[in-house]
Amino acid sequence: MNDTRPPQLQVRDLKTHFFTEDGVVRAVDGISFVLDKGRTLGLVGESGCGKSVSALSVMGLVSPPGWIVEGEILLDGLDLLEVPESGMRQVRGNRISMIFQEPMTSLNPVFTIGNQIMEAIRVHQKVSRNEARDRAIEMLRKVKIPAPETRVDEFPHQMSGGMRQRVMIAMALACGPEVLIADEPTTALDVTIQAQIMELLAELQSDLKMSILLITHNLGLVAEVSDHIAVMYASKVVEYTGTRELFASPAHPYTHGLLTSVPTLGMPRDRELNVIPGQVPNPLHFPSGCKFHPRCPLAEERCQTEEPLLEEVQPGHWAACHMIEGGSLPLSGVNP
Amino acid sequence: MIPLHDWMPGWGHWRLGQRLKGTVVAGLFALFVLLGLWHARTIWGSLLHTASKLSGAEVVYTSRDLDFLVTSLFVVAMLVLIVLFSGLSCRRRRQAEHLAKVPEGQWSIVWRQFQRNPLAVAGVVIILALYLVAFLCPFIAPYDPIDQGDRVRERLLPPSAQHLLGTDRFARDVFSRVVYGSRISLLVGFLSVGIAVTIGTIVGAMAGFYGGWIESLIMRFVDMMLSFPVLILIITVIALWREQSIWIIITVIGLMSWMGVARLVRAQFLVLKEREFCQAARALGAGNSRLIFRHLLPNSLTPIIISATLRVGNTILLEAALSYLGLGVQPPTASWGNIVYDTKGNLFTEWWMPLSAGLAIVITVVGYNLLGDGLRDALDPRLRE
Amino acid sequence: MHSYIIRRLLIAIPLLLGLLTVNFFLIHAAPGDPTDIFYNPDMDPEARENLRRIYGLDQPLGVQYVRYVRGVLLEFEFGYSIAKKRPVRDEILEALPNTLQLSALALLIELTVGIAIGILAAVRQRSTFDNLTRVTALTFYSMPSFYLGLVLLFLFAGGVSATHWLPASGMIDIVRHESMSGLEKMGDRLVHILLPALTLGLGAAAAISRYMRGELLEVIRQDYIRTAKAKGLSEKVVVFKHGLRNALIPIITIVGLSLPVLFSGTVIVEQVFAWPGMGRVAVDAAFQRDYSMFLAVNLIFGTMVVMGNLVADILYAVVDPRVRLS
Amino acid sequence: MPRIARITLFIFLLAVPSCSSPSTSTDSPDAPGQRLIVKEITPDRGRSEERNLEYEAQWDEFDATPHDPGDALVVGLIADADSLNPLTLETKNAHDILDLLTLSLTHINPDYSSAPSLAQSWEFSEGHLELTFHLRDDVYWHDGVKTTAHDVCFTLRMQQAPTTGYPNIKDKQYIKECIVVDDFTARFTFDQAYPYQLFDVVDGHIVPKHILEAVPDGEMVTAAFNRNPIGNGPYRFKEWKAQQYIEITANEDFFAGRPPLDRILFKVVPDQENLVIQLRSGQIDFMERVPPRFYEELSREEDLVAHIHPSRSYTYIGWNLRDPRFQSLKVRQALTMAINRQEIIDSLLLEFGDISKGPILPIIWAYNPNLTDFSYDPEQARQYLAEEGWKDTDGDGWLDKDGQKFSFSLKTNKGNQIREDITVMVQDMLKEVGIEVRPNILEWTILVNDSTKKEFEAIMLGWSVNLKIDMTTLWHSDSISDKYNFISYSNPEFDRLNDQAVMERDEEKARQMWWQAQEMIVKDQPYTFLFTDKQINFIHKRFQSVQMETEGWHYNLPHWWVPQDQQKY
Repeated sequence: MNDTRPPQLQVRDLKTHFFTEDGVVRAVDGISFVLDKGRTLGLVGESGCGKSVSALSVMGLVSPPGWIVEGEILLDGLDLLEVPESGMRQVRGNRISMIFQEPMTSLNPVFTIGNQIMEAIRVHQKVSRNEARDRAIEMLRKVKIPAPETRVDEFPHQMSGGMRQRVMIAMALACGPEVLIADEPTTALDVTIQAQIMELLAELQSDLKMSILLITHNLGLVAEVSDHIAVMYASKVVEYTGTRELFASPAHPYTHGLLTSVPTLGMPRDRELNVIPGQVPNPLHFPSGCKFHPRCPLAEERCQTEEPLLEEVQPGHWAACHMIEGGSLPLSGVNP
Repeated sequence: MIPLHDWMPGWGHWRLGQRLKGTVVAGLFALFVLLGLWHARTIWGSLLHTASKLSGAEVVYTSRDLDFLVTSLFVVAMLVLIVLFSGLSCRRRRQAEHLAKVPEGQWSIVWRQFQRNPLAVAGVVIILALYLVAFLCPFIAPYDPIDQGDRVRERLLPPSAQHLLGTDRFARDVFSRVVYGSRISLLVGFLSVGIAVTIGTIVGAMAGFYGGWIESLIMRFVDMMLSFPVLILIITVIALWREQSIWIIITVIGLMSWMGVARLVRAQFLVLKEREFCQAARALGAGNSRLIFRHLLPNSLTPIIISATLRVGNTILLEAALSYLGLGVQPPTASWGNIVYDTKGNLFTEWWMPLSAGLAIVITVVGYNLLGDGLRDALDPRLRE
Repeated sequence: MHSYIIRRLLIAIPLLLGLLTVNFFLIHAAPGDPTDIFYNPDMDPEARENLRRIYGLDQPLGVQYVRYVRGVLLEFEFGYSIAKKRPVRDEILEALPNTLQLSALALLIELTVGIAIGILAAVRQRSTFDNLTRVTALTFYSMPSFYLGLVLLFLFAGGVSATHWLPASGMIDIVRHESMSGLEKMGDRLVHILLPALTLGLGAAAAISRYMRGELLEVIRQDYIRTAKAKGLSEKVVVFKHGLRNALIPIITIVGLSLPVLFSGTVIVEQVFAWPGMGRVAVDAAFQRDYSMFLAVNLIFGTMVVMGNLVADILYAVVDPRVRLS
Repeated sequence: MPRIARITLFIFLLAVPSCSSPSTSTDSPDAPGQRLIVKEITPDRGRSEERNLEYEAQWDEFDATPHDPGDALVVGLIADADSLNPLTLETKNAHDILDLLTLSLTHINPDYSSAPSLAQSWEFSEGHLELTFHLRDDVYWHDGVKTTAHDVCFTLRMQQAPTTGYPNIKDKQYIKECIVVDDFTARFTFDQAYPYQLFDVVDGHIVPKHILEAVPDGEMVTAAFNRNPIGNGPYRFKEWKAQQYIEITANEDFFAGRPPLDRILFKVVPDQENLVIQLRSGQIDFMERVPPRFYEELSREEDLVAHIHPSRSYTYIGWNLRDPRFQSLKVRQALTMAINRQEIIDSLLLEFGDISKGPILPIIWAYNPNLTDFSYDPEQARQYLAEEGWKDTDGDGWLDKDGQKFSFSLKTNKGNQIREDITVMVQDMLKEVGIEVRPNILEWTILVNDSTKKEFEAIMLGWSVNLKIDMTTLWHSDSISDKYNFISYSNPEFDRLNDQAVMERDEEKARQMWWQAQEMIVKDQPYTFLFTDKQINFIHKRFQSVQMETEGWHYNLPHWWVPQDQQKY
């Protein structure tokens, strides 16, 4: 995957802060990543590290007390942060759409699914009800919902979780967006369904030629589908590179920790899973310096004072850590 | 050993940085001191009077004298209590500081939530003020509310320094009546809600806990009672039964308004019964009573408290409505309801009489509703933003 | 759907029987005899017995009860009113429509005003408008209806000045209504019903607005609202299509439950504005210990409440598919 | 007016008794633009059987002169009527309306003498045992049928039948029968001669036989006729909307000619303040028995004219003589002396009333002007009580006797503001002498129940004094078992005197006996007689030749008229 493609979506130094009564929560604190056309970027991290907020920021759906304080979000070179709300409405659901973690609650219980899909279509395209309806049915067929002609008139609560997620996808793709943001699309579903949904997404991606920003905490998942991975920790991207590269030689101790904490097949039984000590820092008062240092096995004083920047440690491989010499960690060798 | 400055109301808290608390305590203390000074002679007098009465002297000692005695004692007691409170709470505070930081309990969280809501605080202030007034009636009201002046020359006087709200057609001081009215209205509100909540809780608990036919029986009955317009039911009962003492009214209102609570409690029980801690308690072989009183009731308390608070307001309105129909508290006792009823004839000329009593009602009910809303927002995490 | 309605209807029947029974015995438990209203020394004992016979008071209570229930259920027959000297049915049939008119308009005010304000307050949460309306709503909500009535009466119906903008009582201009054209008649009705309906409606509206605000704020926090936004819908569409529909569902139940309060209100309001409805019949009946009349009134009110709730439940099922099909 | 009508009136409708202010000046009734008309007491000639031709002349003269027809009168009523059937009605409102719908044999003059109405003339036979009426032959029921002697006798039959439930059945007890001599001559016969034979006969309205004979025995109370009556009077019944209004319209073919006013509407408004508002703002034209507290307010209104006249009623507190405390004469007198009646009048009736000393009012021929009065004297009262052993021994401010605190409940009926107010004032006054009063304001039916069962300590009510002077029902020991002597007053001497007086036909002799009787009662003070009030009525100034009498505000309503240019409706 060394062939490069033009970037579809570029995020530069994005900062989204929440101004709460208890203080400023820096939910996203200057992250950057690039999503190439037709590719899939995995945004990985523990829950509460700011993945979802980043996604919402891209959609322009951050609601008070949250504000995007600085940064750029370039969609095909168009900076979305400059676009007025009215313009953003043209983008949402049309050029960028999103599917959410909770298929159970993400559909409006009082409207038929057909109705909700058609709504998505008719906001952005001048089509008659009937055409819209046909499109909706077609979409439902695309997402492999049996008997779409009848299903189209059912209500969300008549469908299983998996089905609803498919409906969500149908709704999101109804206008053939360039970018699909999938926020933990399968977390709420059981494993077999998960696989189906991911397959479906992959298929649709290839025939709709869209780029996917896959947000998840599940390394296994990204490993399968994404081309690049950005690892987030405490509101920042700590490592960003190609998938194979990341799994082969994780540069950041946190990534390393993540990888080794996941059991993999063919891993010697006697080797115990290593667990990252401590817990995710409270966004209200992050630790000084490198936010990971309290949990980092290699931390020095330097880590406690100055914050490391995201640097290209190898061509196409960025990481933010003081301890990296020559692109690899002193504790390499225990590679999984 | 508690340092002297801690005993000084407010001062101790200030030094511990509890500014608000300190100010409030100090304010209250000052208030009572002033009252005490203002009525020093009354207090002293009533004490002497009582003493001489006890010593078996031939003096007239009426219920009003008793009222004065109680109030005097109340003021004195409050002074002492405030001092004690400030001293002790300061000590507790210091000890707490020495100990390791303990995670704050649910109630203190609630309290913080509550404080954030100015309206709710306003509610508390109103209610407290009212109860204070109710307790201090004899000291606040310049006259005996049922004492009639010169019925020919002093009737229907306009507001003046002597009579803040003028006098009614019996030459009674309207301001005093409004002040004393607070007692009735608050009493009615408090007691009948008490009755309603007690009955409602018991019935609801039974329904929710035992379920089965008991439940369906009870709930059908509740539905039935709920489909009577309460006011109509009450006027019947009161109109049909001869006596009309305030106690009857309180009881009737109580007996007619427990259904809401019952539903609430039942719903709570149904939910809680399925919760893990209850299952666990069951598994550990806890008896029904233990289950109900140690586990279910305490956990259903929140909604009960909220609805009770909101209910008090309605009850006060109900009493007013009854009074308007002439079925409320009987003359000469003053309740806000019957002051309005009594003086609505003066609407064109002495409009301030019905107005003042009416406003008293409105303010009180608003107070209770604000309090209720505040409690709900604070206690119900769902609504926290 | 149908089975659902039928089920609810079946529940209603024992409910009504219960109503009937409870207030029958409630009244007969009270001291005094309804024929007392004829009390006069010249009255011949024989005449009094005759009365007791006419009203069936000479029968044992049980018999009276059975008779009564049969009468009500089989031929909608409530017996004779002692005080009004006419069949209770006639009196009811005369008063009921008036009360229904009044309550209907009051309900209309309650819903329109209440919901409108609730929405505005919710979308402008924490704005001055929000706080203002919240306080006003609370004030109205906390005001005794007779008090509000007196104030309105005083302000608009000739209290302050000898000139009056709105009539102080009744439902029609009794002198002129004959010479009026159909349109004028309607206008006349309207000006007469306005004050009582407002008195009755505003308090309730305040309550509704409070609920509406809460519900809407609750709904706006839901995931599907986020979804709707993600589709690129405008704020308006999101709030009014996706938010409102969901927020209204609980309101329906609340309105249903508030019916008894509404009817209780008519008692006072009809007294203040001399509106010739059930509320006044109720008060008279209670005061004159007019057994048969009173029983009927309570039963009618009870029935209206039960029916009202039934309608509410059905509406609920209509707007909320989740209920409909369970 | 039937007695019961008066009494129910007093208890139900008299939300506030009204009274006339002597302070305001009175000019002659005809002065233009005059805003206050005060009727002085007219001597009561009710007992005499002679006709008063003066009044009759007035009527005839009016009927002769033409007046502008048209316009409507809107009367404000505090309560709806109960029935418009002469045989069953019980409320005063109903009675007033019926006076306009249906004729009696005679109609009552302001001095309570009888004037021709349905009957042109009447005469007694020798021995005074037969009374013959000659009816007009030009009186028609509103359905076109002629009114005849058959109707007259049918009416009596119905009135006397117990199952009809006619409220004043007792007034008819001495009448033997009614004989139809011919279509327009009816003869009433008696077993004995006594005063008020004429009164007993003419009391009550005539009912149409051809309609009511269809009503089965005992069903009269609920007959459909109760709510859509057919009369033969100057006005015909048009419409009755329960709790809203009753409308009657001019009877075009009334024998005395069509009354000027086209329509009269009785508008029901159950709220005192609302009524006053409507009176001020012209939504109603007339209000009877305006509460005194509104008098000043309303007298400022340019468009209103006040008519004030004495009433025939008095208010009292009755002491239950079965209660040992009240059996003591001294205590009863003390109670009266401890109550400042003048102050009650001054502050509640605002001078629109006078202290009543005894059971017979000044406007009645038998009134005894020189009765001893127990005027306000708390000192004397305390002394009397002390003499009877009531002292404050435990110093709680209340009198007590062998450990018993002197405390009693004072019962009265709801819906009568003045009475509710009096309980409050009396409570305060008796507190002065150390007696506790517990006001107990009850629904009418319940109060009546208690009084009948004699379950009360003290009770405040009002009597409206009948045209007939007969103290039996209230004071005779035989009536203790009956309902009205609920205080159980018993005085053999009085009984004897009363029985004679009732049957004494010589007016002078009778007067002497009644004077004695009054003295006895006043001496015994079984009641504390409080006051007799005057009645305030307000009417819009456009109505002409309005004359209101104690006997009824509508006394000459068929004569009222409005000049063309002032007509409103």
